[in-house]
Amino acid sequence: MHVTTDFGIWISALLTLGIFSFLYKDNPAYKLCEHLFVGVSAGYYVVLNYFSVVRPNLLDPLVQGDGHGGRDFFLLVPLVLGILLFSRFFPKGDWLSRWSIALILGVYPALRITGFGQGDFVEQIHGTMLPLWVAGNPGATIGNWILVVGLLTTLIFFFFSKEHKGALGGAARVGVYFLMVSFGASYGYTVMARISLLIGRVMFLLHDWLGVLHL
Amino acid sequence: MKSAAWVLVLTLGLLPSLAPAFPLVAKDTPNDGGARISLSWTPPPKPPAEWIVYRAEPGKPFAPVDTVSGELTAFTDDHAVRNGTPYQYRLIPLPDDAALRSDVSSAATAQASWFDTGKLNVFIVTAIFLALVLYYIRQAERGKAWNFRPIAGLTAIEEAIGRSTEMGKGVLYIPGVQDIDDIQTIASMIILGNVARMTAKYDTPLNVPTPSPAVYTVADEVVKGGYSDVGRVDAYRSDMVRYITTEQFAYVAAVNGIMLRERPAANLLLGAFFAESLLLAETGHEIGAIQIAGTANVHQLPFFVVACDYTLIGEEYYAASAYLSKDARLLGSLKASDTIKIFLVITIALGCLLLTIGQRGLAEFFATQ
Amino acid sequence: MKREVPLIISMAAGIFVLIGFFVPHPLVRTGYDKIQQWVIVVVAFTYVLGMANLMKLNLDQIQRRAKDWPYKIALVVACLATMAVGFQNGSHYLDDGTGFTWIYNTFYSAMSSTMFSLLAFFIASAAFRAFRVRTVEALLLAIAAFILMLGRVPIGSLIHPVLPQAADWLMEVPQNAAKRGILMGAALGVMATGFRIILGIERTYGSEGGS
Amino acid sequence: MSIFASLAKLDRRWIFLAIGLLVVVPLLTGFHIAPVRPGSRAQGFYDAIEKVPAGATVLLAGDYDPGTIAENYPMHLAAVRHLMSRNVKIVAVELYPGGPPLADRVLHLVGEEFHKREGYDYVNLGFKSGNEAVMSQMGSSIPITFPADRSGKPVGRIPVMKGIENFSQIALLVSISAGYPGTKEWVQQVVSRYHVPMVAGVTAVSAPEYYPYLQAGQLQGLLGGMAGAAEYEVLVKAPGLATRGMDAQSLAHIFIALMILLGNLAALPQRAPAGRK
Repeated sequence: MHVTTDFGIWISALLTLGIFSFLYKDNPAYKLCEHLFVGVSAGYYVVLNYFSVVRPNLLDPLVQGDGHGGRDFFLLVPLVLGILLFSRFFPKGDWLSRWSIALILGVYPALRITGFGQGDFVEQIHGTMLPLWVAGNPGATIGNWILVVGLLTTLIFFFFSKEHKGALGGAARVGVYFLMVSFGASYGYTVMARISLLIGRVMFLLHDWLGVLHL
Repeated sequence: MKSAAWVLVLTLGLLPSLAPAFPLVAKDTPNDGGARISLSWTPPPKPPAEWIVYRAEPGKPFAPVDTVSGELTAFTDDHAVRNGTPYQYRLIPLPDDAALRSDVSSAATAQASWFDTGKLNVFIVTAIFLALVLYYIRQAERGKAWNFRPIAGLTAIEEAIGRSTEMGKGVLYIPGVQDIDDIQTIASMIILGNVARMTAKYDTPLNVPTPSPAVYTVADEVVKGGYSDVGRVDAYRSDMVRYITTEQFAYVAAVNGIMLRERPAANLLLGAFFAESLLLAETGHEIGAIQIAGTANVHQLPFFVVACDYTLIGEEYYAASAYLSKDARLLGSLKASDTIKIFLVITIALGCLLLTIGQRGLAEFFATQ
Repeated sequence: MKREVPLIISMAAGIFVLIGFFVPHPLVRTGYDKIQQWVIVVVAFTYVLGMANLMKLNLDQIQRRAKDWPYKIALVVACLATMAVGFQNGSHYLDDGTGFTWIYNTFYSAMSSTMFSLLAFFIASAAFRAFRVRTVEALLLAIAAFILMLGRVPIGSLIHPVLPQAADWLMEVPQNAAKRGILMGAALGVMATGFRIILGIERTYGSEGGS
Repeated sequence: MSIFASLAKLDRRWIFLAIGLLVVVPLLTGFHIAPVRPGSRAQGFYDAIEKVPAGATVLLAGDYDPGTIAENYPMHLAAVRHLMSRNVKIVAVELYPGGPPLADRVLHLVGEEFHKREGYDYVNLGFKSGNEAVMSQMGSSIPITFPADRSGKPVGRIPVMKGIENFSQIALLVSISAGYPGTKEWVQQVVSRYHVPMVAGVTAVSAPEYYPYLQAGQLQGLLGGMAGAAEYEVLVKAPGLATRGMDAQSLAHIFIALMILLGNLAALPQRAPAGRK
């Protein structure tokens, strides 16, 4: 056992325990950690965005140019829009911040329409078009059938303009079963994820802090 | 190496080809913004270590533009290619070997495309769907109504509120943890309006803890509106909707506290939920409330399905808000999605059948890679 | 001005980006590229806005001596100190040994990873207290969850060699089918909503109704 | 019956204690259950990196923050180790604000191990705000989107960035992802559009959502959570943090499965005939 003498690790460990204390019950130590976390991350985001975006992508090309003498004066547009965002602190100028938000509200839906359309729709149609008979490979044949039937019945379950009765109802029922299996898979994977995060934290406490675990 | 290249430059145009060469194909690179030419070739059986790519424009000698690995069979030239100028190319092996030189390609001219034909399938599918959305929204605005199937979780809401009334207990409505700009939160506000009308009618206490000041403002308006819609403004109280905090876990702790203290008979968890879903559903289950949940966050659905009495799954949740709001935009979009799904089911089934009998055409149409 | 300008900005930006996907011609692409470069910068400003909002909210609460106000002081001080150290460090703020990196490791990293590890405890308790197999659906869910939980970790092959294979098959075939159904349905929803926003027929609470 | 009844009233803090012990004890005692066996999707991840020729450049997106360090960091580390051992050049970017220091740590750690030089063999371009817009803009120009590396050095003066214009020069996209923006957005904005092959190492929570991408060929390989990372560590023959955690992970899974069973048994007595659906 070799407990660390690193001041930073001691603080980290105490913060870790402070947050874990929430498991016993909500208490001041947890509340303090929570507030510190929010404060530090907000400050961190600002510094990071200044040095990673505002300076290289806005101020440098605007002030110094791109190294070949050319300054990109078009960048005045995002500079102004960026500053306008803060107009919401002034009741009368509030509406100006909508100009900046409007740019964001235009660009992202457009990127998503093509992104989802291509990656999550057209390409998925392609992926589901499978031969329903694979010669000499019954496993693949059955797999393809299940995949195709599973997808079609799931889509039918999400079909709203007709009541789920008769054949349609039967298909929707099968769709629900597929959905449940997929939720079970997600449940299993979520359990896995959460446990892993705890393992990571325990490794920190035992290895970095207390020095009782040798990795 | 450099001097060798220079010798080549000088001699290339002058020396006749001595050995049978292999063909080199040069073409404008399709579907790009111009300024690029694609070369392709079938290499000789024993390719050299490297190829030097030579290029010539009209009236000028060949000059090297790049050196590429001998294993390659294609190359895209983007070294200061000008649109509209015809270029000819030739590959010279390194080390030079007259037997391995390529033919001089025919001239190729780079140009910018106005449409990326590789994206045609995406364009067609997107355009059809978006046209359907517009069409059905227009129809809905003109008062066209469609029949939609009942959603069990939605019908159960009224039942749950009725039971709360019988038991003399309240209804807790949790609108998720996202801010008002999230579509799921907006959908939740629509449902909340209807819930408020019901609790007003039955005179059941309603409690709505909100995760952000903006959600608080909207939720309060919506609830007040619901109570006045059924003529029960007198029953509306300003503390029905409360702002708790924006911090995820602090919000959960507070809401769990409310559940344990006030023991509502019905818990409605409708909105965008993340890791807190299981914490809320667990406490709700613990106090024996009827729980109806709905979210489009798929990864949280398993926790709702096992701990709640009814769960609105993904699209069902959005559909619910469309049903309730009778909003033409939402109804129209829902109908458009349904219509495209019919096409989809037919197309996929057809594609599979065609593939099974060896026809690849339809499947390949949908390939994007 | 108040209503029309934002609508025009959204529509113009949206349509440019949408068309830019299909049209590689420089006449379209130049504008498309510029718009994307701008939005990257504007989004960076929203982080600063977030910080400013947080400061305002918390300073108000401190002033009003609202509930838990002493904690808000800690929050404000933490935020200001982090920024002060970061700007003091300059462009090498993230190098090893700087004060900013120390804050990142000691505070940000430690607390952020611990917050989510709490969920391991909660998921265990929820498994016991709120996982009820009352219907066929829940039974299917439970069976799939069991196969996955046991089949995806080394102990699975010890219990039975078929378990890992069953877990793999379950992931590849039935769960894949349903996930794809959800994926495609969600894609339709995103596309329809996006289209309504760009065309200005979506009422957004955040920008109009709410404030 | 009485056992079940008292079980139903169990204070959940006992369960908290149990799960805590189940994680701590196997780690402390070095208790070992069974070896890690790589699955087909981890193999796909491995094979895709094996296919990248030496000297080529990969884009390494480290889109996670300390919140999921236990899952993502081991796979990030193993992937960089694999890439550097094959003398592949690495251009790293992070679209999660919390990401850059973690990518730095991984690159420096492994870089020293394989005697790689920053700027010549690898570079960390750091964070950029804007999510999908950044990905999409990189398709037009990486140097315009990332004019400088994470400490402000212009990309024009970074040797490893020479000739890197857009995705055409990228042999493989390796996405280590915790959520949004991440693997899903890279697939949507980059893979189908620019035909870049891609592999992903993701948190277990999000992994099931990516199986449709695998089957459709948009992803060549997938590491799901710490278990996926452990499988990959075995493949690159460098067992590390993830492999070490698998015994505790196994025990905890068994415990949760037992909890579900017990919970339902405990609920049996109260299972009223009026079973609501």
